[in-house]
Amino acid sequence: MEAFFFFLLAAIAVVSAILLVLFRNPVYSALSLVTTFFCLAGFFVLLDAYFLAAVQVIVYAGAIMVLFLFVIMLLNLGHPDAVEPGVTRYRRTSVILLAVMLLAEVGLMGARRLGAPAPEEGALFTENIPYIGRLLYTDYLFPFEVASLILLVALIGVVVLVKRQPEADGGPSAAETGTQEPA
Amino acid sequence: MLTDVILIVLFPLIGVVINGLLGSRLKKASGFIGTAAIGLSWAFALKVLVAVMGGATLNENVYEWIAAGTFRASVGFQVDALSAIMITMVTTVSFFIHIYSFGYMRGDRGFSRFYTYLNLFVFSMLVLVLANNYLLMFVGWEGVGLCSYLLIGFWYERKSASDAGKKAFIVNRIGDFGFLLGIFLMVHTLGTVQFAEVFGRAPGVLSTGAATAIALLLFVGACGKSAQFPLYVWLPDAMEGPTPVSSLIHAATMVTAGVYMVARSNVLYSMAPTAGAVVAWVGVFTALLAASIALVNTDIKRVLAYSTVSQLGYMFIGVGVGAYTAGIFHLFTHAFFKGLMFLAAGSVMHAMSDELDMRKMGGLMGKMKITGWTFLIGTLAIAGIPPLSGFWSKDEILAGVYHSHVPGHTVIWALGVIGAVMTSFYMFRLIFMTFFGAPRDPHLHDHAHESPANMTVPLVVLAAGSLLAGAVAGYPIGNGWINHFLGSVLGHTSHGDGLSGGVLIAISVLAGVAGFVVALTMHRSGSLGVASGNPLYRLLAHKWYVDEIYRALVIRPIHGVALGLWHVFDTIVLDGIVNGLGYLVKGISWISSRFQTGNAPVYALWMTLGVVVMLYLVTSP
Amino acid sequence: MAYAIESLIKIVVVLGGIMGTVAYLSLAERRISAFIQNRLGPNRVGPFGLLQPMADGLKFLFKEDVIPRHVSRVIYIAGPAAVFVPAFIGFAVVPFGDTLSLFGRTIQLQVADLNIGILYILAVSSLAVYGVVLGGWASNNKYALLGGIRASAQMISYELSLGLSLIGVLMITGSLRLNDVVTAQATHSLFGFLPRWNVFTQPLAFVIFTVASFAETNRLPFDLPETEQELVAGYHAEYSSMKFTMFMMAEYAHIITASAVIATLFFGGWHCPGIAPSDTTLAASLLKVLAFSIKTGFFLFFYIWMRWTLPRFRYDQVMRLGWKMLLPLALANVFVTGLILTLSR
Amino acid sequence: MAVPTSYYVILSAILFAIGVAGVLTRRNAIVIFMCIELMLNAVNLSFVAFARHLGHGDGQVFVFFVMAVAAAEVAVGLAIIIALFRNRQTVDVGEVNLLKW
Repeated sequence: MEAFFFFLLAAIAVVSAILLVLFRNPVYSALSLVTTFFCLAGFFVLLDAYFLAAVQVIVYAGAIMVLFLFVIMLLNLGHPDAVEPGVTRYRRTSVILLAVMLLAEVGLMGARRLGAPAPEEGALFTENIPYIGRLLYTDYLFPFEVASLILLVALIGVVVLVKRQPEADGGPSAAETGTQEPA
Repeated sequence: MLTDVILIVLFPLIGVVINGLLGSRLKKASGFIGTAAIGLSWAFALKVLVAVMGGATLNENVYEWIAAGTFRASVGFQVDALSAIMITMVTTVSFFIHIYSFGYMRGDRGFSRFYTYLNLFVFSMLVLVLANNYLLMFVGWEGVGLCSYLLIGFWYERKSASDAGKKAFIVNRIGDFGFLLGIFLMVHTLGTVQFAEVFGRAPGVLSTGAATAIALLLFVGACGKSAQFPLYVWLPDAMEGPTPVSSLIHAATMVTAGVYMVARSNVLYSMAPTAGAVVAWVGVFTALLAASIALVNTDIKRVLAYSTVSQLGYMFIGVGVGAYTAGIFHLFTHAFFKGLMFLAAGSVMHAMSDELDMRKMGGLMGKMKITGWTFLIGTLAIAGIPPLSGFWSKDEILAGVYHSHVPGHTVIWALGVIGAVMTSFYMFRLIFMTFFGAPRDPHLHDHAHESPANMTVPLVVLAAGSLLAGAVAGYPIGNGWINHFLGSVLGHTSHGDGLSGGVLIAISVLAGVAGFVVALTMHRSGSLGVASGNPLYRLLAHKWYVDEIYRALVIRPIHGVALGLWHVFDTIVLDGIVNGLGYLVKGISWISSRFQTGNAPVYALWMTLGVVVMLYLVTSP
Repeated sequence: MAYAIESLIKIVVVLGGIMGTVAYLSLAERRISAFIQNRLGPNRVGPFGLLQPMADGLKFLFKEDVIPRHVSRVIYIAGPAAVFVPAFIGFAVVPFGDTLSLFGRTIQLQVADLNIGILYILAVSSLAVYGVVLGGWASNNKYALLGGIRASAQMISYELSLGLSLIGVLMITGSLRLNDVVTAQATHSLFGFLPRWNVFTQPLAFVIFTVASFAETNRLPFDLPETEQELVAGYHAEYSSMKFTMFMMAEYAHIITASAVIATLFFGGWHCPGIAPSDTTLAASLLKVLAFSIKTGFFLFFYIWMRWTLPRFRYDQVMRLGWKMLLPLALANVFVTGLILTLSR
Repeated sequence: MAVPTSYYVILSAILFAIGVAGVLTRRNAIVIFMCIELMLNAVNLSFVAFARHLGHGDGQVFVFFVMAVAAAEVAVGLAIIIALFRNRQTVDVGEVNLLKW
């Protein structure tokens, strides 16, 4: 059963990942990537990581990819005739070579001595979510806090980066950008 | 006890922080803060002294400072009779000098800066005497050196003052270098800098040669700090600083650090008789040299400065011949009477519109009764007239020398007595020229007046100390309270054969009286302070040409070598290397800039290539 | 095998129920709108117009399915499906009743009792935006594109508040399983007489969640992606026939799921005051289902009611409400809840 | 039948390599960015696979952190792309060579 779903999902994931690279239109690329993410969520379910599966869908499919689509549409990059020029042949060849070598190396290294997984018992499998929660708030409390800080910094950084400078005369610009505080 | 000790050290530091950070806002209040800090410190020092008199001691580490391998250096404090005497002396004298400075420095632009430095100095000095290891002691040692430099050059707008500061600093560095080498040698041979461990291990581990080497290197440091030949030249120049500074640092406390250090290291010096002899001989030579210069000098503060150098020589004689108690006793009494005399000299200067030349003074006794009388008490004390304090301590040193086993100890004793005559003479000369006789400069004399109370009260207090401290602590000679008190740390001085105690006392008293008589005679004949064409006089007036000799032997050659290095080594070799490296880097970067296309995908390609290569290296067995 | 059949039956029942509700919700909306506007509404097809939904459906089915030439065909066709599916599958984890004892079997009245039920609802609701965004983009029409962009920004903004408001409920329950949420609400009482529904313990979370779910369903006053007056019809401007119907049905299905979730999370789900949670007789079980249906029905009415009560926000007001009001309030709610839980421990 | 962990690792490697190839060949900054996300997810997959292999939760916690950081990274990255687009009217990384100076 697991093997069946594994190969099914793996096939979809790899094909959609390849399509992500091949599509000329970024909207199609984004959709391929969403498909890959769903497959990964499926893998997480197969691997008993239900919590991560849900978070994968919420964060990646529900937020990050929507953000990508938002930006693509905002900049109108998905227009059918906004296709990008291809790359030179020698560049493509070298990249493919590199990718294959990387794949071989990583795959070999990872697959070397890994047989069947450990028997599925213990807190990780029986009560996955409370277990992860406890880990986060005990052993990983500090990284957890740091992660929240990173998110805060990113939030502020994005606002600073994207916010247009108000016009010099300061007249209608504030209202235009919607940054005016409520009176 | 430990808390008390920490508080003693901490109060001046708090004063430094407050005055240093807020000084410009506090203005006059910084004086109160600085004085209050020292006052509190003084109170706790007295408390500790009482405790130590009750037999308490302390040797405790507060904080581990350096831990490297087996070597440990800590911030720790040691309190015994010796350090108790020292902190009492330091805090007492500095407390009264803080009060005195209140009047003396009034209106100075750097008022709060002055108190900051002064507090920093007291802090460093207390660290120096309370440290329980050589390294922390060195911290205090450098701290007082720094404060000395800052305070000598306090009026840095004056070139002479800043030059004198630099001179003091550089000369002290030579001594400090020796001190440091001594510490290094100690670490190398004994592996520790803790007093207790050093003195515990030294007799079993150190050979006489090693002990001598360490002791001599430490003495080099002592020479610098305590202004002994040949490193004494900075002290007379240090009189460029404000008079309270001269009194506190360059008479009473800092310059005695060397004596304290030698006394503290008495175990090492006892193991190295040669080093002890060197100390004693350097001491007596310095004592005579400085006294001889003082004979003819006409600057009131410089006479006192040479006198200080000379008296420090006496202390080194004491510690050199093994009479450690006597040396420290003299240090103790000297702090009172020399501090007093400097303050009185400051009072005189104050009255005479900062005039220092004694040839323009005279007849001030009528105008400045308190200053005059207290100065006279100081003079009697230093001249060794019984029962004033100087008599007891100096006599103990001379007795100690006479009874010691140092090679040529009788010669040292004789020279010491001659020095005592000279001391008495130049001090009475100073008194006569300043306070008695007819006013030589009527204009200045008319404006002279007694100083305010906050300057005269410290004078009176210190005069009382000069009057009584010796008799209280030193009677009977060789068997007084101080001998017992310090005996626990420094050992008891042995007495041998030869002239009996009474005869020795009589000789040293006679020496003092002789100097007085000569001075009085010359005063009567009016020949005091008059230059003579006598070659000996000229030699003395030029301070034995020591500064000139140093200039010719040390400064000129160094200057020449430096010039040569600049023109040859620096411009050709060093600049060549530096410029060559520059061209090399420039060339390499020109080559590597070819890879810098600015195209991010290309960078990514290279990066990936690197990752692939590294992974290959990792994965291939 | 029996489990599979049971699940299949439940799926068919639930799907059928939702489809039926969708059909009659469209009629209800028209009738209630008419009532609020003091007019009659459709009442000619069948008694009280009850056959009107059939007539509408038939009409849409037989209309010509126009696919404009300038669209991206694949995504244009996939759009309605992408919006249709999440609207329906969200209901899968909602317990619409307690257990039902039938033919000697105890049947859980819930399609899937996931242990991450709340997360599942959040995940599914976050996917609903894809259909809107893709449909808007694929139409290759400025108004449609603007509708899509607006939808994506609005969804992301309100999803945060939606999720954060649930944290308080989660903290009280201590479980992500919706059945546990309902059981926790059913088994205790407040002050002896109030059922311990989360609406009483988490009133702020309820308000935030309701407002955010209005935004998530693109209903007035948050129907910015399809504003008739500004964007013609927004993301579905280029759609017609059955594809348009699918957008409409998805919207209603979305409302139904949202109402059911609100009822479950904040109003005790199938819990009916007066019926002991442990009572599993057939009558009690059916009563519980009825209680759930009434609660959900009230929120369906509430959705339609609000449509005619509140004016539409301006777009910057939508963003400001989401980021500057709801989000801080939701965070404050989490903080206060945590504080109270810690203090009362 | 349980799937051996090595299958997951190899799948992860394949996805990662595809991501690398995408980063290197594409010139649209947004697509490059998406490929980076793919690489991150490939790594996440092996994290989770190893977590199960070792029967320990650390791997899953790491994935959680990766997701948090990835969210922050995407926000900042897209903001940069928007800023870039405003200044140069392009998101083609081949035309952006300011790094040269």
